[in-house]
Formats: sequence, structure tokens, C-alpha cells
Amino acid sequence: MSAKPRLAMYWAAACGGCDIAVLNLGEALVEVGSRFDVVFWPAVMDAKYADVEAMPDASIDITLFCGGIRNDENEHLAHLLRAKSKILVAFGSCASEGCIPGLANLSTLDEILDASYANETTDNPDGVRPVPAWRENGVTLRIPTLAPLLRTLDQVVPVDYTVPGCPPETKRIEDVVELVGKALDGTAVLPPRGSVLGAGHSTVCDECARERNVKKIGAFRRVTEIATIDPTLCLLEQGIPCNGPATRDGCGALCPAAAAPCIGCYGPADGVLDYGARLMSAFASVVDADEPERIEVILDGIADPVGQFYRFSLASSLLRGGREAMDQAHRGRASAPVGSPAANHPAPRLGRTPPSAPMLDVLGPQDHVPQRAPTGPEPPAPTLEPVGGPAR
Amino acid sequence: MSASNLPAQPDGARERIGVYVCHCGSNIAATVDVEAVRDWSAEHLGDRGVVVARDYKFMCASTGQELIEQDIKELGLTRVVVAACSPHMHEKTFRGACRRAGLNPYLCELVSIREQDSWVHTDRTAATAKAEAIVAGGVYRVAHSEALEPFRVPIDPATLVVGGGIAGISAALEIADAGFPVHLVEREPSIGGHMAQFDKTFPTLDCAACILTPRMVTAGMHQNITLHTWSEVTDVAGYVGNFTVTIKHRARYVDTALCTGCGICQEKCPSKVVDTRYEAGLGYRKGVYTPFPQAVPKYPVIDVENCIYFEKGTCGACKKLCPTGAIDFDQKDEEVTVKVGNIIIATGFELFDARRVEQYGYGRMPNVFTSLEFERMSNAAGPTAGRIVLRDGVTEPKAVGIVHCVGSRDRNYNNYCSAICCMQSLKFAHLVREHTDATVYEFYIDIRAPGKAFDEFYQRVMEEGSVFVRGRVAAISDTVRLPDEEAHQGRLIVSVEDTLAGVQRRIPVDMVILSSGLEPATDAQEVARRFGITCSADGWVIERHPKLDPVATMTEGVFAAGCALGPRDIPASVANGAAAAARVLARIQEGELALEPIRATVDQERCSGCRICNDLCPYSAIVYHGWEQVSEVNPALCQGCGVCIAACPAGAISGSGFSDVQILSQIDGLLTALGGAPPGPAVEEREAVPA
Amino acid sequence: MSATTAHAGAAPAAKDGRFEPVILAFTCNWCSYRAADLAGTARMKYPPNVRLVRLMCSGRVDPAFVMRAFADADAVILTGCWPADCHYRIQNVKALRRFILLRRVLESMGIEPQRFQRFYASAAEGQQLAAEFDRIVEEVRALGPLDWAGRHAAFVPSATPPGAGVGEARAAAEARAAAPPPAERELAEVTA
Amino acid sequence: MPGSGQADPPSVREGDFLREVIAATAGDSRLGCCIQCGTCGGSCPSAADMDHTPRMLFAMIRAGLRGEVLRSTTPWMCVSCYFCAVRCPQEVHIPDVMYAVKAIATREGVMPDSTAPDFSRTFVSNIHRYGRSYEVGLAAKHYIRHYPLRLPGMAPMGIAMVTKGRMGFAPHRIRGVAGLRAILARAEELERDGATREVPA
Repeated sequence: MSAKPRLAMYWAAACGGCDIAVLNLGEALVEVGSRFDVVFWPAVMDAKYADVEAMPDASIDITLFCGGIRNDENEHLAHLLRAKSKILVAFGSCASEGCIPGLANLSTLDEILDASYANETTDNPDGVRPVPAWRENGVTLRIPTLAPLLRTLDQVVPVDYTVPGCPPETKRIEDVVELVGKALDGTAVLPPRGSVLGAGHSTVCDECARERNVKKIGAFRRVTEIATIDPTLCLLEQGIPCNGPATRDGCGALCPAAAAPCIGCYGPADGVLDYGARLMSAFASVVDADEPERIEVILDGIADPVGQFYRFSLASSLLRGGREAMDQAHRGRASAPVGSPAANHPAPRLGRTPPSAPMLDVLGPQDHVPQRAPTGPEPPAPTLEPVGGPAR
Repeated sequence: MSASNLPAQPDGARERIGVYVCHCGSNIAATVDVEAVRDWSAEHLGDRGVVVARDYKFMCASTGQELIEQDIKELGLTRVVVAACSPHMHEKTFRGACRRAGLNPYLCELVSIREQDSWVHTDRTAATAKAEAIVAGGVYRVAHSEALEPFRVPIDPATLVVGGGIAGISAALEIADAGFPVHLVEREPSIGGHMAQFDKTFPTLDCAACILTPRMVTAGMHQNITLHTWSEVTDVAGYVGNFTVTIKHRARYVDTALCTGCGICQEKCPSKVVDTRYEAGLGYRKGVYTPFPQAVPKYPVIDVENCIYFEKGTCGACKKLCPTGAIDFDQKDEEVTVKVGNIIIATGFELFDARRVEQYGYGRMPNVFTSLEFERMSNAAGPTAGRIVLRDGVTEPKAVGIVHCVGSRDRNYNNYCSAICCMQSLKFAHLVREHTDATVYEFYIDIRAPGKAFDEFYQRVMEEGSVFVRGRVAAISDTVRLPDEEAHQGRLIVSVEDTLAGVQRRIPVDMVILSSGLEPATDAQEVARRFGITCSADGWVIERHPKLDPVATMTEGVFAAGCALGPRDIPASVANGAAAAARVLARIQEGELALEPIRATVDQERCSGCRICNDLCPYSAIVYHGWEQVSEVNPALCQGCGVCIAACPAGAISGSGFSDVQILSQIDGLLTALGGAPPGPAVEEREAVPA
Repeated sequence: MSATTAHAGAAPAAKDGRFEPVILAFTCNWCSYRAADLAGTARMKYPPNVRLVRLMCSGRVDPAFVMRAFADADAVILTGCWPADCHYRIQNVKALRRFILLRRVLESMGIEPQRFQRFYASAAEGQQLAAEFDRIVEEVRALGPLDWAGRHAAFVPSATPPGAGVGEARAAAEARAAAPPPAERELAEVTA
Repeated sequence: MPGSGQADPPSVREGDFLREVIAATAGDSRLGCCIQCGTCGGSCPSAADMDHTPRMLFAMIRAGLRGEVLRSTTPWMCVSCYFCAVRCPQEVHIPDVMYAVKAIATREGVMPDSTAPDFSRTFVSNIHRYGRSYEVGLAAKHYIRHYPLRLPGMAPMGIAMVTKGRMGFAPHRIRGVAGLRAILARAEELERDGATREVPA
């Protein structure tokens, strides 16, 4: 076994942007390479699933898992990497809340396949459809089978940490790498299991420099419908549906700074059960009309409500995330210890794994059954025991 | 030690919950299988912490409550769920039982299987299943309840009474007599209200002025009462116990420090104005005036719209002739600020405008009068010195028609019964008979005389010879139509169906009195908004509870009395005023007030200052700190509606008593008590105890 | 024990094979819950399919509560005070605004508007409340079960012919779930 | 029981007849909300010619006096002036109820005056032809057909009305009679299909 901590990164149902964001670390990547022994990273190195299967359980120290779970290959890898990893990180919006691939949850599989193989843009006279397995010349060819819904990583296996963003900002990735490094050195402790890394605890508005006033929205408009956007005033107050108020901070409010509304890629703030529900509740609350007819007219300004409120979070939402999202909401709640700080939040860590800290040495899938943390002031911080002896 | 602080159970995982299912005699047990609910709870809610489930004939009886107290002490319960009647009925009862046993009362949940189940359903199986779901909802919810302490605010001993009619005067006197300061605000130059305009009061025929003016004088001279007449409340800030009220004193142009109320200015003023307010348009007043001789305070006001000095800059007779030099044309409106702990709204009513019922011809036909006009006419101190005459001022009527329900009980105007018009109309009949020889017709739909000695008065008016025609007047006309009516040319013809005879009648009279209904003041909605109280669509103030809390409003610290609440007579208004005063006094005596601790709080760490919530609170309880860019809820102003909690996009606002996790858990219980999770492991001490 | 049902979440006992929807109704403490109290005191009858959640104000209803309810309920009702009669003055209007937007989103997500309804009920309108519950229960009964979990099974593609009902698609999904993982399946089975 | 035209024992029938009339009335009649105040009877220009005031007719409907109600002259004397409906404090749609009672009576052939339906038919045919009422023609035709001997007695009033401009000697024809006929034809068609109740008001 190598003396360096072992790192893996994997790319399931995602666009690959997260891998690129990591590569964007530039010189810091060298630091990663020197600190970690990269054992599995299909985007940058050759590796076979069999190699991973051959590893002992919990032999990878940390796995950054990108992408949602759309097919049985994704699911297999999720379980495999869960078993082999001490810390499994849902990395990026796809793994943590489904992101753009998750929008397919609005369609049935037949509709999805039709869109790919049988619409007017497709030249497919024989109506060929993919088959999961095909025997040709005595060889069985297999492709993964699509799952009925795209699921987030934590709807499939327990997840230790989440790094949000589409993709996560490179600077934030650096912070995470630094934190993990320090934890390995014993100079920092990791936050409780279930925490979000590389982001803040409030919302984009917290980082946004625009001036904000009491909100009353008389009309929603698209950016393109506005001749001049006030450079200093809150976009929402200008009628532009900006998702900033409901979106976790950490990005530095880059979009609003560029006069583009926040679209919500950093996901919900701490403790929010359903991102879209929060956002639509907020928007509707400040609609400046009391009569149903007038309210309807104002809301007509939101052209695609589901797209507006669930662009990134549909697969983790209560409804289109399906039963898993609901059940997770239950588990999350049931596990919130009354009297602990987590219970003081109205919706404790819903949709994530329970907030007890991962103990690297005993971490394993069997430990992820929902359980209550001991009552106490804080869930215990994880003790990250450096693998292969203390550094230096 | 409160039981909520008991050491955690060995597994550290579970509350110890007791479930108590009430039979309510047969009210619940006849439709819900109470024993089955008890057994089901013990068996299936164990994994949720239920350690004991009992049923009992009457949980609210002292023996039932003792059962709970005993279990809290002996079984160490940390949460209690009672399945019985509506929380509006007995929540306080069971919370009290828990408190006596040392358990924080907010850890007790009363779920209704009576009003919301056994009483509205007939299918026993379905009602029992629903009861089980309701109990599960309560158990799931209570596990996440928190121990709460009532919110305490100090009470400023001063009280604001808005409206100087008989209700407001009564309230003010009660409080002032008890030794506490009162600010009495009246829009008119004098207190007294509508009662000051009346001649007699039904059914006793007391002289209204004789019984009212002593009270006005007492109020005016009371050391604890500060009168703010010719004044209006312009702003109310703060909250129960601690209101800051801004009162605008309109300029009187009379220096009250110098004025002796001698009346010379009124006497010498050359400007004569029709008095539409006090004399209801039947009489005159001067440009400088007190509304009536017994006015309190005695100081006149100058009506700038009808003052020659203000119109043309000439005259100034009052100023020249005032012996004390009290006339001050340069006076300005003034605003004063007072601090009060409680507020009583007694803003009264306005008369329905009878012009709106066009077929009755008021305003078009001179000898159609309103009830208020007749009150002034019959008043010995009024414009006709008590003579009942036609509009020409001399002719006595030979026949008088009194029309009931004008603008009341009518979907075209007001749906409600104005309550006082029947008795008022009977009083009019009596007065007409007393003053004239006229035939009196009472046109009525129903005679509503439910008060003390009311029906006796009705009998008396019948015995006096008034003619009662049961039928709502269709129209009043001043032109004859049929040949045999020629003799009545120039009189008024009342068209009515005599519903007892089943025939249409056209009855000639000389005078018609329209018994107009009562309406809220035209600015009632605005007043309501200013004081943060609620009005019905009609405009009457809504009581906190129409039966059990009839003088409190939905807003803490704001009470209401008299016709502001709806049409009522003088004794009811006086009783209201005293009742509101009693409520206020009880609070002043206590020194502080315990409020339900259902409040919203903002987690400052998670608030990003987006300001979505800022305008959502009708009580202005949410304040924004611009420097820190965070919002905060003032718990004393917060009424606990929870709108901001549901609106906060960051999930930064949470609510005690109705937290997200409580509500979501209740939904879980109601819908999936056993849908997802299998029943938990058996708990040894868990038991279902038969009654 | 004599428990009538082991499943409190189950629909009220079905009679004559009739579908019995489960409906959750959010009520406000001051008007609609008191209307429900009144319906009870006056012994008016409405179907047992409706279960109430009492909140202080209809404006407390968070869209997430509604979504959570749809996981298991066939319909959700939002009730509160009449527009001018809100105990909290104007907060029911906020509930109205949210209701309208939420209903749009739910429709886009595939939930029929009849499954999410609202009405006003003052504290005096027990009869109206009961009548509205009657009406909504019948409307939802006519729509059939929402069956949110089952609908996700319909997302499975397969041999299910187009237009096959939810039930068949669900059966297909169950069969798939019961089958061994693809790697171990016989070719004939997967290519069939 | 339709067709009997007899007074039924009130204890059995009373609710039924009220329901029947309400069902037969277009829209929401609010008949059940009548408070018997008599505003309608007091307002009615024809009340003197009626055997019962409208209010009393409503009381009789409630009392289940089916036969008496259908034989009453009241609905036939109603001139649809709508005074009652405008003034009614309970917003009862009184003229609509009158039409409903007339319709039931006509269907069952129970009516105080056998010429009444014929009068209505003549009136309607005038509407079809001219698009509005034609009083001289209506009165003349009605009297010639049913009471020829009484015609001379009516002449002075007729002449007085014509000379004072209250009645035109020749019929006035509206513009677009064809359009009106199409509307009426469609209405009849809907009525035949039993769909009238579904047409939005």
C-alpha cells in the first residue's frame, strides 16, 4: 500500500465539466498529485473496473463522484466506490442533485428513447433501439440499461460530503483539497458527515453586491426583454427571476455580478428540503397582486416554472425525485436528534445522510444505516487518521 | 425539574410518549372503536416512542387528567398525546395537567377525533382508521415539539380609547375610576356620540341627554382622563403593552387655556350654517360653534369652511368680542404622542344613507325623513323644539308611516339586521302619538323585540293605537294614480303588500320616517388597518371569538366595544365598554402579559438579507438591518402566522410551535403511519391499558 | 387486540370495490379549522377520506408540505379565511399567490389540477366546508388514484405497448426489479 | 305527480313542489330564500288583477299547493316589469319563477284561462315576424279570435293609446330580424336537446 492517501474520481451521468473544473486547478493539480496517490480516474488515466473491484474494501481514502445515476453501470460503480472508499464525495450538481440530466425525470423512458431514436431529426428507418445485450459471433455485447429515473448519488448510496456547483468553482475545489490535506496532516478537522464542502451556509444574495430593497414584483421579465439593466440594483427587483435568494453561496455571485440572473447551480441552502418549493414560495410571496386574475398575469411572466425552479434540482426534488427523495426526507428527519443543533434547524439536513461524522477507520456501507447521533452539543468531528503514518 | 429534561433513555433515541384516547361518553366511542385505537397506538407507534396508551371515558374530567399526571410522574413520560375533542375546546385543559405534573405544557398535543372524526362520519371502520391516522399524526408531531415558555411583555398602565360615544365613555370611566390613565380620542368637537342626538331611549323612554350628560361631564373632569376632542389617531406603532400612538389635534382656533365657554362668540358670529352633523340637517349652527349646549369640553371650534374670516379675511367678530381673547386664527394642527399599553376601539356607526333606496324618495320628497332627523325633531332641545311637523315647519301630520328595515336585511344593501330599528321605530310611533293625533302605520317584515322589556313596549305601542302593517314597503310616491286617490293629492302614498291580508295596499300618509339601518364608519377599513385589527367584509370589527371573546380583537392589546363591532343598542354598548375595560384592567393589574410562544425567528447566520420577507408581515415585525444585511423578527410584534417562514428562500426563518419538522412529521403520521417503516421492535414497558 | 386496520395510512375501507382517495387538507386555526369544528358540533357529515392539518394560517403552508403530501395522498386541499377576513389581515393572500404558482408547477410535473384545490371557509361555514369536501372527494374519486410511486414505475420502457395502463407498466417494472442483474441474465431473456 | 293538477296532501308533497319549481326555473331562482316580506306584491303593477300576490304564490309553492298554484292567474298577469326582482331584498328571481310556473301549467294543460297560451303564441309569433312586440296586432288578433263581441268596448282605450303615442298602429320591424330568428331557432334547438340549462347565462 502506498504511503500517500489514495484518491479516486469518477464520472457517471454528467457532462464532464466537473473533471475539467478539477483539471482547471492548474498548478494546484501538481500539489494534488504529490499529496495523493490517484488510483482511479477514468478521465485522465487508464483504469479498469476490475482493478477497483480487486481493491480491498475501504482502501480508497477519498472518492470524488461526479454525475447522477442513470443506468445500471452508474449504479454498480456507485456501490463499488462506496464500498471501496472511506470518504465518498458527491462532487458537483449532477451527483448531488441531478442537474441537467435530471430534467429527463419529467419524461418517461419511452419519450427519452423516442427523442433519441424516433423523432423527425433522426434517420432511423428500421426503428432500431438499443438492446442491453446482444450476442454476435458467440460474443455477448452489453451496454448499460437505463434506469426509470435519474437518481442522485445519495439516493443510491450513503454519501459523506457534498461539493455543490455546476461545476464547482475551481477556487472552492482548491479550498476542499486544502482542507482534506490539512485534515490528513492533523491540522484541521473535517466537518460532520453530511456536510457541504466548498460552499457557504447562506445564499448567493450574501455574496451579491447589488443593492436590495423591500421586494414587490409587478412583472417578471426575461433579461432579453429589458433595455437597460440597472447595474447596481437587485435583479429580482427589476423583475428578472434571479434564483440567488434560494441558492447556496460559494460561487461568489458571479452571474448576478455580470447582470445575468442566478440559475441555481449551487443548490439549496442548508437545511432546505426542496429547492424549488422554497424558491417558488419566495417568488409568489412577493408578487404584487391580490386578485387571482392579476396574480396569474404576473406569474405568466415565468415562462417555464419547472425549468425556473428545478433546473438543477429536479432529481433531488420531492416530486420528480420520486419515492427515493421522499424516503430520504423521512430518513433525514427521523435521524435528526432532538436537542442537537441540527434539530434547531426546521428541516435538518434533509435529503442527505445523517449528520454524524465519518470515522475513517470504521467507515463502510453498513455504517450508513440511519442512526441517531448521541445527544450532545455537536455531532462529533471526524478524526482523520493519516494513512501510512504521520506526514513528515 | 421539568420532565422534558429527564435523562435521555438508554438508547438515547426515543421520547417516552403517552397516548390517551377519550371516549367522550359516547360522543367519540359510538363512532370510533376507542379500544382499537388504543391498541393500535400501543402496537404500531412503539417505534415512535409510545410507551403507554390508555383510553378513558372522559379524559377532561379531573380523574382523566390525573391519569396523565400520574403517568408523567411514574412512567417518566416526556411527551403526551391526547386524542379527544378539538384543541379549541380543551388544549388548555390538558396542557395544564402536564404543567401540574412538571412537564412543559407545549410538549402536550391534543388531536381531535371528535369534531373532525366521530361527529362528522358514520362508518365505524373508516372513522376508526382515520382516528388511528390522526393519533399517529399527533405522535409523530409531538416527538419534535419543543419545550416553550410563554412570551412575556410588560403592560403600560395607560389606555387609549378611540371614540367618545357612550361605549367609549363607559370604557374610559371604568378604567379611570380604577385609577389608571386614559386617553379618550374623539373626532368631533365634543364627546357624546350619537346618543347625544337622541331624545328618548327605548323601551324605558328615559331622556337620553339626562342620562348621558352627567357621564360626559364626569369623563371631561376626571383626573385620569385626557380628552383629545377634534382629534384623530394618525399612527399606531409598537405592540401590546407598549403602543406608541400619534394623535393629531386639529386646530380649534380657540385657545382652550383662555376660553371660558361663555358662548359670546357663537352668539355674535354672523355665519349661519346648516348643521348636517348634530342636527342631521334640520337645524343651523354658527361658523364658530359647540355642537350642543352640554358639549364636553365646552370649548367651541371654528369651522374654517364656513368662517367669513377664513374665507374673505374680514369679520373677526368673535375675536373682537371674546372677553378673554381666546380666539386664535393662527392656531395650527398639532401632533402629540402618547404611550399606552392597550387600545379600545369604540368608533361607532354611521346611519345608512337612505338616498340609496331610490323608491323611498328620501332627498326627493321633502316629507320623507330619516330616523336621525326624527330624533332631532322629537327632541325638545332640537330645531323644532319637539314639535312633530312636516318639512314646512308648521303642518302637523295626520298620518305617519314608519318604514322598517331601510338598507337592512337586504342583499342590495346590507344583509344584516341592524338590531335597533324595530325598537327605535316603536319608540317613534309612541312619540308621534304622544305629540300629535296622527294615525301611525308601522310597516315591518318581522318585529324583533328580544331585549328586556322590549316586547312589553311593543304591546304598549299597539295598545296606543298604532296600526301595524306586515309588509315591506315597496315604494313611496307623491303622485296619486287611481281615481279614488284624488282626495289624497299632495300626500305621500305608501305602496305595500299587506302580507297578512294578501292584498296590495296604497296607504296615504303625510310623513314617512325611514328607520335606516346602521353601517360601519366609512373609514372603518382604514381604521382597522391603522390599528392592525380585522374587519368583516361588512366593515364591522371581527371579535376574537364571537361568543367567548366578544370584545377582544384578533390583535393582542386591541379591544373593541359598541357599534364598532356591529349594530347594538345603548345597554349593550355600555356593557361592551365595561367589558373591554375589565379586560384591559386585568392586564394592567398583572403588569405583564404572557403571549403564546408561537413565533418566528431568523437564523442570522443563514439569512442573506435578500429582503423577500420584509414586506410580508402585516405587523411590521420584520426589521432589516442594512449594515449587517440581515433581517430580524421582533418577537413582541410577531403574531405567529408563519408566512415569512414559508417564504424564506434560504430556510433561515423557523417557527416555534409549528416548525417545519413538526408539520412534516404530522403529515408523515397522517399519511404513512405504517406505509413506509415496519412496526418498531417491541418495547417491554409499552402497554395498552384498558379503561 | 381488536385493531380494525394495521395501516393507518390506508384509504378508508373501500366499499363495493370503490376507490377511496386519501386527501390531506391544510386548515387555518381561525377560520377553516373552526369551520371543521362547527361541522362537527352541528353533526354535519362529510367523507372520512379527508384528514386535516391545523396551521395558524393558510399562509404558513410551504409548497414542500404539499409535495410531501402527494407522495402518499391522492389530493391536497388548501383552506383558509375569506380574503377580507384573514386573522392575520392579509396573509391568506400570500397563500393564494403561492397556490397559483404551485398549481402551475404541479401541473407541469403531471399532477392534475383537481388534485390540488383551495376554497375559503369562514368559522361559520361548516356546511360549506362539508359540501366542498364532498365535492372534492367525488372529483378525486373520479380521477382515480394518484399513486405517485406507481407512476414512476411507468417510466420504465419495455415491451409494454404504448397506451398500456399504469398498472401494467408497474407490473413490468416489478418483474424487472425481480429479475437478476443484466450480467447474469440469459440472452434470450433480455432480447425477448 | 305531474299531470294530476290536484291539490295533494301537503304533508307528503310540499317539499317536492318547491323543488320542482326551482328545478324548472332557469338559473338560480333563490326561491327558497323568500322571507315573505311582500316587497314584490307591493311593487307589482298587476297585483290588483292577480288572484294571489306573488309572495302568496311563493308561500303556496312551499306549502305544496300544486294544483292551486298551477291554476292561479298570478303568473299570467305578470308583465315582466321586473320591479319585484330589482327591489327584492333576497334577490329572488321572481319573473323567472313566474315563467317556470307558466311553463309547467302549459305543459300540463292546467291554467286559469284557456286562451292564455294562445295569447303567448301570438305574442311570440309577432316577435318572430317583427323582432319586437306589436300591441295593436296582438290585441286585435286575440280579441277577434276569442272575444269578438268585446272588441268594440276596447276600441276607445286603443284609440286613446294610439293617439297619445303609447302604441303604434303599424308594426315596427327591427333591423336584422333574420339574425334574431337564427338566435331563436338555436334556442329552440337547445331546448329540444334539453341543453338549455347548460348554456352559460
